[in-house]
Amino acid sequence: MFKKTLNTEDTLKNSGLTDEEQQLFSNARPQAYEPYPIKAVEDFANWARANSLWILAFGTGCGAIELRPLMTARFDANRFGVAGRPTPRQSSVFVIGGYASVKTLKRIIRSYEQMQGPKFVIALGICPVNGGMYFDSYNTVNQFDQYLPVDLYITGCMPRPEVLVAGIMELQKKIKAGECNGANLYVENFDWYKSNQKKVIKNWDMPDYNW
Amino acid sequence: MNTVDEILDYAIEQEQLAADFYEDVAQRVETAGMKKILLDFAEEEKRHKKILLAVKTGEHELTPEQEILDLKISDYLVEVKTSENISYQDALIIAMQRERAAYNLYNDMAQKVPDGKLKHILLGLAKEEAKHKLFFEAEYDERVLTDN
Amino acid sequence: MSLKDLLSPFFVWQRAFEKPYTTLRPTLDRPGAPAYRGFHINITETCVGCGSCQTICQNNAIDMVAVEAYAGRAGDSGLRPRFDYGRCCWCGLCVDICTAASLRMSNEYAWISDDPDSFHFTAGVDDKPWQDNELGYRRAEGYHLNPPKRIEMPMLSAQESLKSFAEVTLGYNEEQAKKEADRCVECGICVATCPAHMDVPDYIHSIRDGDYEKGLQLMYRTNPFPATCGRICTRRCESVCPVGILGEPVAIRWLKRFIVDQVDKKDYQRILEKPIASTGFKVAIIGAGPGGLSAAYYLRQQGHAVTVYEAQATGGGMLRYGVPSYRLPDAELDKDIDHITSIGVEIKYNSRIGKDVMFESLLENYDAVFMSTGLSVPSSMRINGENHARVLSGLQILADVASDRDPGIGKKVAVIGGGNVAMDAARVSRRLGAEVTILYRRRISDMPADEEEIHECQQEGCTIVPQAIPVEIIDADNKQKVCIKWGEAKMVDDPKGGRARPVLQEDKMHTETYDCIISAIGQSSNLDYLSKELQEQLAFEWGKLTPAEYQHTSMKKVFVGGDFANRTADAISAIEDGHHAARGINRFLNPDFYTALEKQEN
Amino acid sequence: MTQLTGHSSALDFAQPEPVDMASGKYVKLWQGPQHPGITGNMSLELTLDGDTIIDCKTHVGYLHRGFEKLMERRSFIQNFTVVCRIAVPEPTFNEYLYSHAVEQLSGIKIPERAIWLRTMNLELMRLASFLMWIGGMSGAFGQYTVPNWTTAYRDFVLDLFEEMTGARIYHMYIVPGGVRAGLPDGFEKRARDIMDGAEKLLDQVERVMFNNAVFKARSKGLGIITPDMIDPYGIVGPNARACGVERDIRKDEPYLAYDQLNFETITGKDSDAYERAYLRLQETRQCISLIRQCLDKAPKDGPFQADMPNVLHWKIPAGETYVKAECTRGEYGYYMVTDGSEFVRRVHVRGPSYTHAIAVMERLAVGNNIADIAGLMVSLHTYPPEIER
Repeated sequence: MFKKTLNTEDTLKNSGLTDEEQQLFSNARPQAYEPYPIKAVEDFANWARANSLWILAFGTGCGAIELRPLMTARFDANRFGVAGRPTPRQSSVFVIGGYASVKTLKRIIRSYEQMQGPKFVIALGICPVNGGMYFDSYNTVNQFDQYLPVDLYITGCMPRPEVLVAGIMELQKKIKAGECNGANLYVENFDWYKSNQKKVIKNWDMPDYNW
Repeated sequence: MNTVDEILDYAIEQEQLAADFYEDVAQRVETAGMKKILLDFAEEEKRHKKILLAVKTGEHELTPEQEILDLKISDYLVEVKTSENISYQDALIIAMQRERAAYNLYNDMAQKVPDGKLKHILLGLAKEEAKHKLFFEAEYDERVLTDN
Repeated sequence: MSLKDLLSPFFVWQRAFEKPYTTLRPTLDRPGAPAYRGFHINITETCVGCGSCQTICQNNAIDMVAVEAYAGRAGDSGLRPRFDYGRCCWCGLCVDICTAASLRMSNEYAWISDDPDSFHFTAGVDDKPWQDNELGYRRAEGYHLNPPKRIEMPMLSAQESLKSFAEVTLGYNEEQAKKEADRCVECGICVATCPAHMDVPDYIHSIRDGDYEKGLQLMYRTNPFPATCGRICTRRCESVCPVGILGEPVAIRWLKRFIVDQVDKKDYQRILEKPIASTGFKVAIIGAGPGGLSAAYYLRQQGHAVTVYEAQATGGGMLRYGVPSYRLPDAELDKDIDHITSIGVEIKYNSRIGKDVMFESLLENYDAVFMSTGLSVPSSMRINGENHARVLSGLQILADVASDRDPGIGKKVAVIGGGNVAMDAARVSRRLGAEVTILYRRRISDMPADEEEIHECQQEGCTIVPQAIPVEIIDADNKQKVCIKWGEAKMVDDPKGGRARPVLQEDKMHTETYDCIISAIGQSSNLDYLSKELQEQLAFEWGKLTPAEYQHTSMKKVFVGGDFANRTADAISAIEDGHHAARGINRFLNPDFYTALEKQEN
Repeated sequence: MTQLTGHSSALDFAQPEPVDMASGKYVKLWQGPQHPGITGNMSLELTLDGDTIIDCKTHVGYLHRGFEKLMERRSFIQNFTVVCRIAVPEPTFNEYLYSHAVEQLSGIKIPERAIWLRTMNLELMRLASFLMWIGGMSGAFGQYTVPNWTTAYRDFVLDLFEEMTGARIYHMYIVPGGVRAGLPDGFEKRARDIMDGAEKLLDQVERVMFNNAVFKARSKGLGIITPDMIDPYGIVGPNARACGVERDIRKDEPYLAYDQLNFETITGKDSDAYERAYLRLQETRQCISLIRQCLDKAPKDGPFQADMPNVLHWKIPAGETYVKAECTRGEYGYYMVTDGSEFVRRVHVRGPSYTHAIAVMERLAVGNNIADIAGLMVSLHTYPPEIER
């Protein structure tokens, strides 16, 4: 079995796991993304990132319904460098498709944490903004940015593919300008995010951070 | 009264007399509210006088061609005597009838003089009085004839 | 599996030569459909802030926020909807329910932001590009979420009603009342508009619940004349009811009447609040009209000893002597007055101030005096011949009929005026068997009388001659008859935007002979019971005065209210004056106690 | 390993033999919720022997929003905006059934024009839903051309919706009391054009998809539903019809204007993935015909909404009702109880996905290759948001 990797000083508790499972996961804290020291190189990297936005194929809510038209012939998002990927390890954009139920939120967090940095989150629809349709439901979270950093909100119910395209372009603009630092925000406010997450996810049987 | 200036002087004097009249009545009425209204009327006459003074110096043009609406309210009302306890309605009737009399005077005079500057001025004064009459008649229409 | 199965997939290549589906510039080329439900547009000028959109929004996406530009407008709550696009689901129910049809949707759908707190929008106030969008969702013609038409009031037919002085309106039955009550959107704009600030939405709610006793309690909090007001109120509430912007306003007055009709008079004592313990203060009230009795009721509720002085033989003032019984049956008025007396208000009838009792003695003997003597002197036309014996006043005729005296009007009468008194005089004359012509100097649409009354008046066979200016009354050959000369008027618009003015056309004069002419062009107050000094001291101006806060006059003990102390001169304003004066008198009599009480209430 | 052969095994609800996981012979694999081969947000817990599935458990709850509870605290008019969110790709059936239940309980009769507009709306929805489903089916077997065609073409149908109702996905058009608007100008012509195009497209799809050797090889014989499974498992809709069971609410208990429309129930012989897909293709064609009939027969004018009370305080007399309609996946039902107040006492939504995705899926998955699980799932046509509401 794997050896427990010990970080230098500040380590995660992974307290949701059994002793046996603790062996399976790292307890190292996530690290913020450091831009390249040379600005031109960083700019080039941002340009490249902006033009190859790979979306994690995880339809978390109703929003997924408009991703199909977006990715197929009519709106053909591939021409903007957008592609769907089956696994978090290959993806750079997480599209929160509307509401997140508590059970899904847990999977969203795991998937998000597994994504390689720099990574970006787009939230579709009204529900992640302020609860939307399910603001009084017992099983959905209302303000999504309490649990994960969101780089861009696209309001609508559902947001049409056209506005998704517009949103992707906006995201590209932001990435190129180097303004998308949601992932770093997550690292910086890690404890705050974790405590919020744990407030709603009662059966926290997963490592504190997956990578 | 053959010259323009004479006519204007007369008209100005008439306005002053009217103002004096209202002030005089105001002295005699019993209620403070009515006093205030009559003094307001006097102020209105003084304003008319100022306009005429401006006409005399040439700062203001009379407009005999202007069409002034005649509501013909005062024409059919009974005459009101000034007394100690006149009402607002009475005061308005007095004012309207005074203005109408003035209008008729200038108009009649204008009919008697040949065309020219003088006639122009007389007609202009008549119109000016018609305006004043309209002011009071409109007030009467608005305030007194509410249900009617 | 066949060869065909292997080859047919290659037919996809056929499509390579067809027009592609792809939209070239998706963000630019594809606006929403003409009826798309995008971001909201609100014509803030038309909006009255009724808040129906907020009520119907299932996501709490709409907040009514105060917008300064619209504060204090009549019939307008001063609030405007603010949309939260972190909640809105674009269902458009708000557009469908909007009473003023001011709310609509644009076909704009794009709003991208990195700040989740930024998705707020006060339509018509915040500057957004879709504000002037011509396209977008509108409520379809013929689509309603609230019935636009009110329930018809059952009424006597015109023929039937002419036969007697029986009440013309028959009142809703329970089903009709519930249906009508259902139309209320509970915005409360009526509450703000009602001079007495009656709690209209709540008592309408009590009708829906079938709890009429609660309805009566709610009404008595602000108005001790519900039976009366349920019949003859000038109902400014209905004129601002937002349901009336596109349809017909909720029949608030008839609903009020319905509640009163449901509760028997003998139950009043049980249902309504009783006066609190005696305070030992004595208040005198002059005039047992709506103003005086309203003050009496609320003062008595507070435990003061109240004595009302009334010159006539019965109470009610103008309600009894000015409103004919086919509009307000005496029994209904008595229902209100009897409850007021039943809680211990003492009314001294046939006691005219200035004659039977002196005003000065009231000042001496009572802790406070409330005056509400109304407008009882008919105005005069000031035209020649007006003093003719056959020129009668409308008020006099109504009073005669109310007291069962024959006014002696004859068979053919002319009524001059366009107010409610003129209409009443005309309809009373019709009931007395006369043929009635109404002469009014402006257009029918300018008449100050209630639209309903004008309509009913016409129904009952009165001829209304609009734009007719009486110029002279002439003796007729017969002493029992009288001639009136009147001229046709043409309406001239006021260049300053006021109402159009009638101008007499001297070439179009008519002379007609009548048995009598009823002049009903307005009335003024009779203040003979006050000495000149007192009138001066109270600052009466041509029979009217404007009281200070809490209906207080410049005299320490004296409060006023009713027609001679307000601009609107209707029953409901008088009632509020009375109620307000009662509050004022309470504060005046016992300042510490009542300010504390009010603080507690707020 | 259970083989589904014959009558007795189909009704055999016994738990499969427990497998000895510690032996190392078996692998437990979670497919989903984050997985491209899953229709929507749900997951399958698979036990594998090599690449053969020996046990399948469906896990749901990722999309639960508590609709039935949410509805209990919204007024009758507000609820119709909520219910359409229950089944994302097919919202209008919810709108219709909810409205229908409310109308039944409150005794509202909707006008003729509303009946036709509703029918047309539902058929358009069926068409859009099937078009997307065909894409999904094809995609699940690794072919990405057909999804590009049909999903894009579905968008044209959505354009029609946008014109007719004002929205693309959540139309909120069928409202208690009728519908919200008539048809816009020129709608009929555009609708007919799109129907013509759809017909042509379906011919092409049939050619390249259903005559595709790979598709045939993989889908034939996959997940066979036998007639004796129908009732015990509560299988409805095309899944049932594909094995010859003639069961279609539109025919059996006609609602709306279906008794005035000319169509036959389509049935298949043996319900495997291919047969079910082919049946749906034919039903898609039938849809087009029904929409055309609606366009022909729908009244052009007249009221489209019944007289309504003030919806702000709309109370409905106490009562209960069950209403149903045939959606693309079969019987969709609403059970509603009212207690005379302004709110509904209880609503239960019965979506066909529930049985199909849980009991049937768990049964059919066993014995199949792991690569076919996505195709099998799509062939059952299930919507996770509808399972859990």
